[in-house]
Amino acid sequence: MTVDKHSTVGLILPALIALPPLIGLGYAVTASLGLVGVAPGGSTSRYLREVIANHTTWAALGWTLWITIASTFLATLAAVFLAATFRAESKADRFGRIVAVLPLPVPHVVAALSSLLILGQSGLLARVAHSAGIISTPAQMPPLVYDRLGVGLIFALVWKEIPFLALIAFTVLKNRGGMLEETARSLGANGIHTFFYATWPVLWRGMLPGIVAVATFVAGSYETAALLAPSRPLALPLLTMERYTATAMDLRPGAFVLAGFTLLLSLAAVAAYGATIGRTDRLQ
Amino acid sequence: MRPMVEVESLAASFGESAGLSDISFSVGAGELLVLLGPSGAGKTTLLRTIAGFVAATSGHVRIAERDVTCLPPEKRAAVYLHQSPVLFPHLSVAENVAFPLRLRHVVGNRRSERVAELLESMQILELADRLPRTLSGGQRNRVSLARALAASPMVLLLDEPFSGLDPGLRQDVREAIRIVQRTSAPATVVVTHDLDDAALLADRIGVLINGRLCQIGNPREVMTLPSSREIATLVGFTNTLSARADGIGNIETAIGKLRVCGGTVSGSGSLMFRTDGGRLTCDGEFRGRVTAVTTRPGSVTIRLHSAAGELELASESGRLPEPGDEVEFALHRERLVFFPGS
Amino acid sequence: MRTTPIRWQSSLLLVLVLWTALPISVLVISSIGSGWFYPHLVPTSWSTAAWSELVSDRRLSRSLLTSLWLASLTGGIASIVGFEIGRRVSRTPVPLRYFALAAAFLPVAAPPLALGIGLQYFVLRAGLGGTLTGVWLAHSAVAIGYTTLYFIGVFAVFDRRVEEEARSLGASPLATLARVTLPLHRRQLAEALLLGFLVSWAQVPLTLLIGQGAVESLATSVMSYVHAGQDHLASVAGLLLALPGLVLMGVVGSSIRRFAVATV
Amino acid sequence: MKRAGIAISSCFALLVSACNSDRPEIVDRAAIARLPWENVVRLARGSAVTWRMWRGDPSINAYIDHWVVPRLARDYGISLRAVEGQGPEIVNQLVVEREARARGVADLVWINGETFHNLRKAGLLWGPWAGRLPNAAALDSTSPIVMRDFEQPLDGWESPWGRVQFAFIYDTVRTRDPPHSFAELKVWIKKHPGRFTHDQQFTGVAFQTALMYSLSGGAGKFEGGFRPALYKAASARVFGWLEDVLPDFWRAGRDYPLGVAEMHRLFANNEIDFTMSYNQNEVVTKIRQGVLPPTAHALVVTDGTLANAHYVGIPFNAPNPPGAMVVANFLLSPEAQYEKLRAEVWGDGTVLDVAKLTSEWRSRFESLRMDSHAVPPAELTRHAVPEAAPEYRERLADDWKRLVRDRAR
Repeated sequence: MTVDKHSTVGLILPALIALPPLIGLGYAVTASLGLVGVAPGGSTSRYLREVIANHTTWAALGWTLWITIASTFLATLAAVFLAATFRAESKADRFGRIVAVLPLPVPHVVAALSSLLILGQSGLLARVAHSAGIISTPAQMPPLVYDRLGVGLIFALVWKEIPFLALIAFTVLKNRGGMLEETARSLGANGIHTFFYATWPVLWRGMLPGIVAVATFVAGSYETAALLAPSRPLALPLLTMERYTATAMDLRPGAFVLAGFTLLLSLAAVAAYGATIGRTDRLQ
Repeated sequence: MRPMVEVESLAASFGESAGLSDISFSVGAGELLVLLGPSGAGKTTLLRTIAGFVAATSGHVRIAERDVTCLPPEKRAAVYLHQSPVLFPHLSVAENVAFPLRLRHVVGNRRSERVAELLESMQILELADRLPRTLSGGQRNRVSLARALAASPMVLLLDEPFSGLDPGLRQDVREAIRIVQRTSAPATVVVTHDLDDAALLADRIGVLINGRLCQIGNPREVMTLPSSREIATLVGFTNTLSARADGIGNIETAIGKLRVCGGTVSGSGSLMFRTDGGRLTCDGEFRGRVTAVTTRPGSVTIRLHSAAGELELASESGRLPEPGDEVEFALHRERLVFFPGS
Repeated sequence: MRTTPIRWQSSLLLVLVLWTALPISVLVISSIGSGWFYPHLVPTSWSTAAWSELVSDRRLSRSLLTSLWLASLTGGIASIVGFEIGRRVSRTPVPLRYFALAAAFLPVAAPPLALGIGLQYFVLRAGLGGTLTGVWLAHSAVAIGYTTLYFIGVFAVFDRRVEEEARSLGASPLATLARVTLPLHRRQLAEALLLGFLVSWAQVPLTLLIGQGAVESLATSVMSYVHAGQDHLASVAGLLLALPGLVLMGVVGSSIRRFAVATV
Repeated sequence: MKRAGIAISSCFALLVSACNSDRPEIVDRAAIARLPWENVVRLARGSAVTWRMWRGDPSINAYIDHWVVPRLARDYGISLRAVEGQGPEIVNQLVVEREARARGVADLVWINGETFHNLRKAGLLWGPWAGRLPNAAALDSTSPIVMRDFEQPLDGWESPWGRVQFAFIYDTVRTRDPPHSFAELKVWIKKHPGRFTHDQQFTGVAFQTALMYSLSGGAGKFEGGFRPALYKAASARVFGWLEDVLPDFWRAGRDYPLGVAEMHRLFANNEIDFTMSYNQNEVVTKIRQGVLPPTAHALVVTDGTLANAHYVGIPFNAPNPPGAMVVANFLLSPEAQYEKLRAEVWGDGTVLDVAKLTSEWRSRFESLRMDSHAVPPAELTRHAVPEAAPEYRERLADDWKRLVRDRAR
């Protein structure tokens, strides 16, 4: 069972998995240059320029970036807090860890639906406010769904991201946390000091690949945006879909430009993931 | 004795470690060859090449006169055992031992009888239904050997079976290996660093340095007449004196002249001997000042400073000098070995 | 080693339980409450009409069956292919392993919507547009990325000496796989099956684009019910979607933790 | 290892072929147009028909899934399956399928004005076929609303299915005396800030089109095909009217509900006081389903309420045209049109001329009691206004997105 025979096969098979996204990217790029697709003329950068010149593109990108950063930041904060709180092996801690991880297998679309029912203008929160006398008509309720800030969307995304990041945080602390913290404690550091000088440095490096993975996933999530995002500015996935299903023929290639662009972003994420994995490996 | 395994001008490389070059030797059925050598000399690579886990770049490996160089491991009838015993965690001890029998389609109670027989021979019958993770180090070694026996191999390759074992356990493993020798007499090759294990077990010893088989012979030969300076240090020649030889047996050293039996090559070189190469006597022709006395289990060695530098001699008699005493000592001419060159 | 004092902990636990349970319980109430309009805090009347739709309305039960069928097939193929790739990659020299890791991460990182748009032309050319097979292939392309990452992690810590011993004892490569490598990884294969299942189970954009409306899964039906204003049916579909994950979490619970350890 | 690889790929190939076997092979398409009707029915017997339609309304879905499907199976052995797809998606889907030269998915598509215009322009429809349907004889051929789709002749490329009229829905409790014209509506909106809006899809554009007719002197001016100059002036008035009222719109006109379902949810949850529907009787079915509160009522503005018909077409690459034709014909049958008209089912107007039916069917149609919540038929027909050329609607929809929705505010 010599090594080289396997390395070639070990190389081809993973490459096969990367094929679909690469083919998709290839088609998106050629279509956005007009070489292929509905109205194949000579290669033209018209569609590319149109999308770049169009302010809705940048509004969509900016807004999706805001949602990704906000939700990932909040989820990371919560995950770290959970990891720091439910550290020990007592029954309560173990139960806390299980509950924190419970939403992991629940699909994103379910979280989005719940967020709609809770934070909608006439949702559960509005009714609680009503029965508490804070508001009398739904209009007085600040818009939390289809809203410019995307609060409902962030709530759903955070609800889904916390379990994943918390699980990673628990694992990192269980494997690598112990000794460092004990030494810090023995050197007289109190709770907070220990956290910042011993727990946190290990934690964020261990969580980094997970954070990159989650951010990538959230940026590309379509169903949550479809149920909760506002009509203006359109989230990037919604803008891509709107242009893809547009009847006006000259709008469609724009969808390929946006699709190609998001696929390139995911390539960058892979590079970032590679870098973080590389760094954490060197740490072990 | 009919050679069971023959290695003929074998060469192989494995990752960064030293490549083997032009190695030839053979081991007869029931014979046990011990491979000695510094770490990184390629001992494990040689073993894995015979076992089929490393591809030979040139040369041949023949087992029972059949050329197996290009055959996969399972077709070589050579069982390779890793350093620490590797058992199948999901199978019980009996199932582990039965594994090779199942592969050879030994079925029903013929198989269970054979398994019982093997466990019995290794005195581990009572462990039959235990899972590997519940066994102690010694028990795991015995199960591993019993399983190897079940494959009734023509060649048995043991990679450092004694490393990391306490003395009691080493004795246990040596005993188990002897049982294997007695029952199915495969040609066995054992890799080890430990001179005692080599001396106790080996029918013959081969010394491997930087991928080359420098010397092969019976234990006494290798232990007393090492064919090179490296082998000498390897087999325990710790004392070295720089000396000049006149070609007919007289050797000039910093601590005085002495004769050596048998002619030696003329020119400068180094005279080497073990701690038992000399002894303290009141009328010894050489003088030295004792610097340290160390007692090891089974032997006491005296470290003394002489004109030619630090020497270490074993002490037989009860009287032990104190550090700082001036003593005289004599060297046994037949236990000295001279190597020309720098 | 604790960083927050004990007395805070029980109240934090309560907050955590509420935070996790709230979204699921809202779905339960919405699925069995009828006429639940603003400002009623609790539905005016209760009815199992929405749940009886599961039986009467072919559309909901049909999308449930479609989802179950798609998810289990995806889980199956993803765990097998992931296992095989992970096993081979662990034998390649280390630098190649990073390449394999990146290649496997690509289908995971690529947003499914962009992937669907890029691949729709080819799926149609292959005559698989709007068919179950087309959607299954699209889901598998993504799921295999996840399971490969998982198995690369699993085999990185797998002690291959066991395989060498088996080969040396006379087992052929296939026998080694069947009698040693596979039995040792029964639990990981089950976890990979669950992983592949959940990737397909929760997928929406790929089903919409490749299925072209002709293939309606439980997840896409949640969206169409919401757009049709039928919140109670959407809640039933949502609960059905959440159920297997939560149940399996209980059954395979602890190993989900090991699953993350292997991938990180 | 090679053996395992072969085994996996062979079972994979088997799987692929198994899933594709349910598609009937394609009969020579042109020949079908000339076939006598019995042959068409014989060809369709036992086949599968995939109908791409808007699945956003539960009452329409119930009518199709629980009434039409079982009867088609019983009478013709056709297994009908409805799949999701609104106007724009239908066009896009057929464009993508033609581009990839792929086998079609849909056999029948539910379309109207704009979509019919786009499909015809891009040559994405199969036909002509509608003229040969036996039940087409009973069509209300004199009505411009039925026989002309947004002023486009049908020419047999699509077969009528139902008639609808645009209507507002309001809550009789919350709004004692609702506005009866666009002018009164403007005053009402200013008096009730945040309580009025429209959706971004078909029904929303219908509201804007009706507004355009009212502000530019009635629908009559827009007949006779699309005139860009008229459109420029008329649309400017519409956007002026909207800009003037927008601050008092729901969420000050910055956000808009996606479709009519979201409008109903906002209305039912007391967030807005008006919702709209392009089906004058929808208020009845929605009250029964509990989607709308019982106090809801339909309302028609005096300036004219858009009326149009909706149709079914057959895509150029439909795998099963005969099956689609038989389904279309069944949809025109008196019992199908009658069931569809019943307010508690769907309340969708019939495209048949009741006079041409047998006396028994005629009396059943006339005896159909109008639900108290809907607008009386007489008032409906008095204010009915046909839709003008599709370009008006398309341009209005695109310009509204660009000038109103996406404009930085």
